Amino acid sequence: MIEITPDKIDHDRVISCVRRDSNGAVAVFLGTTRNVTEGRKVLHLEYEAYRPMADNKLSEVVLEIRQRWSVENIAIVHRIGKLEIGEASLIVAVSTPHRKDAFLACQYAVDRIKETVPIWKKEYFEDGEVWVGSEFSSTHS
Amino acid sequence: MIEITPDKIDHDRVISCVRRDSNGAVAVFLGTTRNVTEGRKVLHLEYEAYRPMADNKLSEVVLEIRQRWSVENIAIVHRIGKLEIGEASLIVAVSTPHRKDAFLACQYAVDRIKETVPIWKKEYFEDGEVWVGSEFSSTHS
Amino acid sequence: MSCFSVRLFASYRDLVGKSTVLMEMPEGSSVSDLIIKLSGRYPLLTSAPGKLVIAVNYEYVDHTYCLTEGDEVALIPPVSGGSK
Amino acid sequence: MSCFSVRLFASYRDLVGKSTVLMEMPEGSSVSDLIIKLSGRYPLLTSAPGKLVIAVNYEYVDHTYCLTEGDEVALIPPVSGGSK
Repeated sequence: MIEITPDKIDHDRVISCVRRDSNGAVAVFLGTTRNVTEGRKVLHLEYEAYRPMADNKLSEVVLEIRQRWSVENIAIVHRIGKLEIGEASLIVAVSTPHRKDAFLACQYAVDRIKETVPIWKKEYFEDGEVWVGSEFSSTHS
Repeated sequence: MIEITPDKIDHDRVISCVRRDSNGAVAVFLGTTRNVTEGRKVLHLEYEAYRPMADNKLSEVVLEIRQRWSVENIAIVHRIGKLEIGEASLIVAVSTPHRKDAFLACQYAVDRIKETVPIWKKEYFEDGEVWVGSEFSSTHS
Repeated sequence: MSCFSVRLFASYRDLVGKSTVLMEMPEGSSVSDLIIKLSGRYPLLTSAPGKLVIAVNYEYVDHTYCLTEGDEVALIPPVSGGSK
Repeated sequence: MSCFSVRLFASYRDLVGKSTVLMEMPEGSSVSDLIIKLSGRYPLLTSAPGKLVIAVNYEYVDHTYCLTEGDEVALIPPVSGGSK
């Protein structure tokens, strides 16, 4: 399961999707939007993806995980569009027979997603907005 | 949140319990019951806890996590009693501002729980049952 | 003599057939002394007595621990709460 | 001359004010050549042209990559999809 979607992330659905009766461990990562960045209050956020490149890069991460850890059951959902504070922007769930692989694969997947998948986040403040990772910012006049 | 309970684990409730608007990362581990052990088909399982010692040991794990990673938001729920295949016996959820700490703390908590908390698991097979970790097993005559 | 209730769980309880046994021990006995007496009474239980894990009053203790009347002693079978 | 559509996202799009720009380049031009031409037209965008990350047809490429007519070129701003 790989999805880039404007819909709210339903973690129950994602966890159910990877769980198997033959697997004893499920590691899950939820990335949620924070209300403060460097001391500034964030009002809401916006995520933008370059599709279909982002979909391709997510598939590559899944493929890499499967090859490195023989992990069959991995799900990634990345949300795009406008998000309120505290909502999940990303979920990665991995299920494996034993827990060490689940943790390693889940953490590695999250790292790779943040490095390689063309999805950008804009934080909206009371007095302006900033694309995160960019050296540029715009301020309401 | 620390619980030892015969009730089904509601992971939504546990994740909500640790999530904070100031934290960007939630790492979750779910331990679920497996349908096969060393090639033998498991029908169902039973977990038994030595209470209140098990509660005390869970509290110690939480305290240790808080001291090592300055993690405030951690929840542990361990289920006891009879479990069907595929049900969650354990959930650990940790939320932190940044994801590295969440993964480390979650994994460490799971390891410590399995080492120190007096909770035992019995697997029921078609032809007998075994307390896991014990060298003894009993067989139906 | 002092009286101790020894709690048994999981595989140990199934082996002995009860969840608590009462043991009378001389004052000043150690956990090690208790284990020796238990192995006499329940040989199956203590097939590896050196490795028995003991808790007293809900804390793990080592075998040199000196018992006091009223202590709750528990034999803790190998803990294995889930997948590895 | 060959024609390329260059896609801009996030901060780059906001800086330039549009999401696609069309660039005409001589045959056999490299990504590096394209970046030099882009920096002439949009100096703000390419304040650090050596570091620009480029994708061609949905794959990351390095600056020596040789462009072919019809390639979809994209400038990829720093990716930062969530908490560190």
